[in-house]
Amino acid sequence: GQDAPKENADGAKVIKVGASPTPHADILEKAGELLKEKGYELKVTEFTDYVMPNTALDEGSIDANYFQHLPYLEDFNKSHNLDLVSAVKVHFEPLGIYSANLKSLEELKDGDKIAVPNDPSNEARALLLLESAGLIKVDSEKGLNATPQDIENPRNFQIVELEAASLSTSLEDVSLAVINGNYAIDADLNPAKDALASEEKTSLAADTFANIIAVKNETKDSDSIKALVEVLTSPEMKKFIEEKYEGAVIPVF
Amino acid sequence: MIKINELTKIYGTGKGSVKAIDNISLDIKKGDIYGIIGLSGAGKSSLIRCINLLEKPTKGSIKINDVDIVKLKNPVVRKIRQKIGMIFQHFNLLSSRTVLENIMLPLEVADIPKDKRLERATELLKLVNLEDKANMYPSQLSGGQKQRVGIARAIANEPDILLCDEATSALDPQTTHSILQLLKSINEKFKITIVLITHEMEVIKTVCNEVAVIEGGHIVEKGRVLDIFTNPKHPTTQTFLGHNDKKLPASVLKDLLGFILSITFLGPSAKEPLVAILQQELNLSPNILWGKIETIQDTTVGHLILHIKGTDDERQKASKLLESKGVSVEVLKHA
Amino acid sequence: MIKINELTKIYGTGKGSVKAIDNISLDIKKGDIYGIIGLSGAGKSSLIRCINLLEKPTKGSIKINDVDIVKLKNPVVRKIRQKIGMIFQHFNLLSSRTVLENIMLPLEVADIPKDKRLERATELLKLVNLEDKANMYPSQLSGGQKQRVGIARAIANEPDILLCDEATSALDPQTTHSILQLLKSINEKFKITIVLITHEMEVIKTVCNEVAVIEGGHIVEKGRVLDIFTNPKHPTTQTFLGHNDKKLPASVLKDLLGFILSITFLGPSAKEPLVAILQQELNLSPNILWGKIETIQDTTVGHLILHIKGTDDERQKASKLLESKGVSVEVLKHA
Amino acid sequence: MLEFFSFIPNINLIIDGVWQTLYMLFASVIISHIIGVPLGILLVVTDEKHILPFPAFNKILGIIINIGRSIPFIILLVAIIPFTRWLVGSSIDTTASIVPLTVGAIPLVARMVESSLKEISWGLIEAALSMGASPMQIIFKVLLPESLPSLILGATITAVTLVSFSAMAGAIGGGGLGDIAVRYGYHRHQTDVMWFSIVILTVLVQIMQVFGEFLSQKIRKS
Amino acid sequence: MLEFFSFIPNINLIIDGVWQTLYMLFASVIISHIIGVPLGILLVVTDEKHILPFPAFNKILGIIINIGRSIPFIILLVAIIPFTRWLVGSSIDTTASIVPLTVGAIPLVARMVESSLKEISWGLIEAALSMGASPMQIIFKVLLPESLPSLILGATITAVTLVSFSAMAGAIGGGGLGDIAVRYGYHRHQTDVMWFSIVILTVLVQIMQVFGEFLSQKIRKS
Ligand SMILES: Nc1ncnc2c1ncn2[C@@H]1O[C@H](COP(=O)(O)OP(=O)(O)OP(=O)(O)O)[C@@H](O)[C@H]1O
Ligand SMILES: Nc1ncnc2c1ncn2[C@@H]1O[C@H](COP(=O)(O)OP(=O)(O)OP(=O)(O)O)[C@@H](O)[C@H]1O
Ligand SMILES: [Mg+2]
Ligand SMILES: [Mg+2]
Repeated sequence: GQDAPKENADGAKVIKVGASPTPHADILEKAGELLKEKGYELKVTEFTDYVMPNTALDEGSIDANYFQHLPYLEDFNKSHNLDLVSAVKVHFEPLGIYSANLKSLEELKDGDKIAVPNDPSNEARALLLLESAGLIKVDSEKGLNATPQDIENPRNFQIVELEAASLSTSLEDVSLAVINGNYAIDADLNPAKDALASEEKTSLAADTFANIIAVKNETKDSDSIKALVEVLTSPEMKKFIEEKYEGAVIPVF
Repeated sequence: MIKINELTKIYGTGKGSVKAIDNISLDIKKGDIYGIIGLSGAGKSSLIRCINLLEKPTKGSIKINDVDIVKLKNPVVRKIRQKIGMIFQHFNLLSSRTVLENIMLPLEVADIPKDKRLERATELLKLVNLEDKANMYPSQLSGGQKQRVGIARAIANEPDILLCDEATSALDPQTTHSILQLLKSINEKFKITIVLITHEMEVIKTVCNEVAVIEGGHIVEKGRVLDIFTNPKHPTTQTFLGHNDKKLPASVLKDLLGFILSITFLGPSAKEPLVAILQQELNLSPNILWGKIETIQDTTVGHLILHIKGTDDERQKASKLLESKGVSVEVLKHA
Repeated sequence: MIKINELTKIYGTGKGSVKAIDNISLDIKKGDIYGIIGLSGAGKSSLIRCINLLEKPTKGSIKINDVDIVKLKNPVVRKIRQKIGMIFQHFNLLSSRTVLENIMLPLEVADIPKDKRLERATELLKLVNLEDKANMYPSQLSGGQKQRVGIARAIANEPDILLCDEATSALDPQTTHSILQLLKSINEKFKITIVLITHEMEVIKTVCNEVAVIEGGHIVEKGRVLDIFTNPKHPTTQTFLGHNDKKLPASVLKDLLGFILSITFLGPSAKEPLVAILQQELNLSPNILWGKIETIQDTTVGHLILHIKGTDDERQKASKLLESKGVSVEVLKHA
Repeated sequence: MLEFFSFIPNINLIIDGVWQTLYMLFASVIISHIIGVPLGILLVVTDEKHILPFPAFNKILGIIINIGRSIPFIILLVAIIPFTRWLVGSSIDTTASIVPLTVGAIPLVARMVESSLKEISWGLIEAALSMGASPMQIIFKVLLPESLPSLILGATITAVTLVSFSAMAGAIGGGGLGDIAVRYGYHRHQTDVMWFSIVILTVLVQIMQVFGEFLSQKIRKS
Repeated sequence: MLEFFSFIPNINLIIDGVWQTLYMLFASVIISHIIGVPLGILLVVTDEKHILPFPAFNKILGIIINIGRSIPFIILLVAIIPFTRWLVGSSIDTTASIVPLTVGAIPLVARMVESSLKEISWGLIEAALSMGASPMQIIFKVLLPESLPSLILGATITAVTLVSFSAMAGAIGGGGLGDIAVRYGYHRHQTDVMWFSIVILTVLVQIMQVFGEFLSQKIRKS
């Protein structure tokens, strides 16, 4: 049953969404409360992987997913020959450059270690942020597919690729780390104060890298997706996100 | 029944190889109880293990009922093996099965129905006197009890051929005796052929009708048990049978005047009062220094070493008299 | 040396428990070669395994040189064990070590320096006739060869006590003989005490000076070998020694007129020409139906079954004559 | 009852996790053994010197098993998605994650079985051969029963290893305690949930271990 | 030489990966055995019925090992970061990832060793006991040499299992072929990189397996 959402025992229509654990699943949990009032039950499946949610969406195991930004989705569509589309842009997690030892980027020495997230949806962004801070140069052809293989690195920084969630724990072992806002909070860093540099909240980046609700092209106009979108972009949600994440996660609606 | 022809078995290759069997030919007839004796390491186990192909011969043929089993394909070999029981030198009981279940294994292999299996195994347990251990595991048995389980297992499927590798070595004389009687009776009743390795000459004497002596992978002597035991030709056989053992202890030989004869007699002459005859006819008083009169294969066989106080002349007379009665005489000491 | 007092060993608990040793007391003196015989499952292995505490006694004490080892702490037990060699019924050789290395193991355990170890092990290999197998692994040996390695290993560290659980059961008579001579010579040279389980009466006769007969966990008879062998009291011992075996085959007994005597003589009377005397003094012509004259512990012992054609009167005279010579007489058949 | 545990964070989450873990483990341990044990047996018996020599097959089987052992679990997870979907109708959720867990465990089981069977004394196999037993009979009457205590210890090791694999099943929404520990502890830094999950996992592992050892001991007769 | 392989994507990346994998495996297999083998031995010998009975210690050790086996690897990775940093001065990179790999493998090694040692015939231990051998002597002269063929097969299984664990070490920058296969191949859809890495991994596993089996066979004398 790919089209009509199934109903649960109470007669409520079920919407199944796949998401990364944080902040996505946490945001959806709040949205679930709001959707209940509309007669929907939101079932969240958490994925710790970046391929499965799209695969599962395409095969119809879930109705929507929430973990990626649009460039990643488009690339995925191309390489897997799928037709997934964005239903709405929900939030943006500004990446920040943090350091345990340095007070500013000027203190950085040649050959120092810089840690970046190793997942495809964050790594290129992190490299681009480092580029905008003037530390490296990213091969423009690679763009959002860039990896440390595709950079000019005149100061011979050692680029260390770590899982996004372990970046904050390993901060002491590197000179700089590029960390997602939400993970930074968890590690008692304040994105507003502690970041040596970060993606601008209003920049193009915020628009480009906003995390989206992805759905199948043919279901994007269904009632349940519409309801989901409506709830996620409601004022209550905006308030919730702003209060909970204190600027580490920014609503973009 | 079993015709072994120019069999050779070599373990390993190259420098470290051991020729355990060297060009052995052997003919075992249906219903024989064939004894194999030899020094430790002579190749007895290797030979017997070739007969059911547990060891692949390096050369030669083994014909059972005129079929060369060395050339047979596996499924056929399996059918043949079901009718060859084997008692192993080291028992090889399954530790995961009880005594009863171990005995039932060959019956399961041969697809005997369950109730028959149980019946037969219980019967065999009684035969080897282990009813009370039916539900114990091998690790809870004494050495001899394990061996008896191995024996029961080997004869469970009423084999046509039974291979015994020191089947009674861990058994006391009484148990050995009852097992041998058992083997003999199934041999007579079902005409099964038994090949039997043993170190106990008593065993050969009691049950075998043929015997082969192996040394260094060769057969050095073979033939009917009575012939071999009364008249061993090869030095190894002689030592085996203790014929060179008749050296008497110094304490006994001390101060012996006169001459010493070793006499061997069998069958009819055993019924004559030889010592008394010497007294009667030559007025000699023989003293028996060592003696053994026994029954091999239902024939009485005697060996005596006689010490006689007398002259060389009397010795010659005595020898002649004894030989005239069909007794063979050897002079161990002249007067 | 070894004083076993009211020893009991029970395997398992509750319903399935087996009382393998039941209140056994035994006194083994320094320099003894103490034989233990008994039916399969009698408790022999259990008893011998208690002596070096491989089996923890359920009750009772075992004093070695007046120290109750049952109560000792582990490190002390270890020191004592280093001086107790053991030959196992199932060899228990380490498969990862060559023959030579297996023999060196107890020397390593006792921290003997390397060159001494090698020297001693090589020497022992020669004694058990396995020089050519020094660098082979146990899996490449025949049964008897394994047993010989086990024997060499047990005596490697020059123990004060040697426990042998069927040490020669897998050996041919010749090898057995040479091993027994070896045991006897180290017993004499180093005054070591040997406890020896065996099923072969020959072994007891050749080397033991004391013997105990076990049945169902009890000692039913014990004493000097010569006494027990010439005059066994308990029925089990008698069957063991074949004293009840003298039933003669029907083929021999057929048509025998006259009477049959079973006579036993030892020591001095063995030097007298008994049969000749019967002829001489009573004019009887005895025929030897079964006979065995052997040397136990350097004493000549004879058993003869005599068939004499004569009257009951003559029988009585013959018995009297023989008894006057110190011979014990039993009448198997009256005239 | 549940109220008593209410001091514990997200008690319902964890109760679900326990069931998911048990379900995944139970199913994958059983199925992987149903397939892995025969493969392990084949690995042993088709050896040149064993009862069913077939060296070419033996080599190829060994290589296939090695390939199975070489593929990182997460890749396996995804690579077999079409198969998973065909088999259970979906590629996500607890039931779906049983498929990759099982596939991943099969080569491990095969190797564990191989190592157990190789310890059986050859004399016992010879005894069966001498009775004319077929390879099948030897497998079922000698190899398996004689190595059972060791096989059970091996299965215990495999089962516990699957506990840690199952934590990775989170990648496809498998759930279970390991996944909960990872998502809450590692991703959300909620260490209380994490440690509580791990404690329960430990209890589970402990039970499996004690049970496995007990069983192995119980049937070991030598 | 390298030119020859230039058709292969990111050849330098993969060459680095090979070295990283070899380095991680080599170090973690060796260190985890240095610690895990003694633990496995202790697990066996301190059993009630063994040569150094100490049941309380035995139980506690078993529980500790079970805890080690219960913690999902990714959590272990992060949980022991302070320890890793103290030990090797950093919590990231290939060297650092050896620490969690080793810690994760130790309990597995202990269980594998336990299962091998339990297969030794008690008669052999009795033979050594009868010579007055101390527990240490029994361990080094009987238990270890007699179980060596089985221990080596077990070590091979452990090593191959570490290959799949090492793929997860990517989380802390461990690198290696598994991580490359996952991040480049799988996450970034460079299937050529993925399959090429897996092929090399398979070759590696195959070499380890063949070598392990060869060694085990070679020293097995029974
Ligand atoms: N571990 C055990 N568990 C239970 N019963 C046992 C165990 N070991 C031995 N027994 C039993 O104890 C009795 C005595 O065994 P033991 O091994 O001492 O006999 P044995 O005299 O050496 O016999 P054999 O001459 O056959 O070797 C036997 O009935 C045997 O079944
Ligand atoms: N697997 C093997 N590898 C190498 N040599 C072997 C192997 N098996 C047996 N041998 C050797 O072959 C010879 C004959 O061994 P076999 O077992 O046939 O002797 P046996 O006559 O049965 O001796 P025993 O009476 O001691 O059992 C011995 O020298 C032995 O060392
Ligand atoms: Mg033999
Ligand atoms: Mg015994």
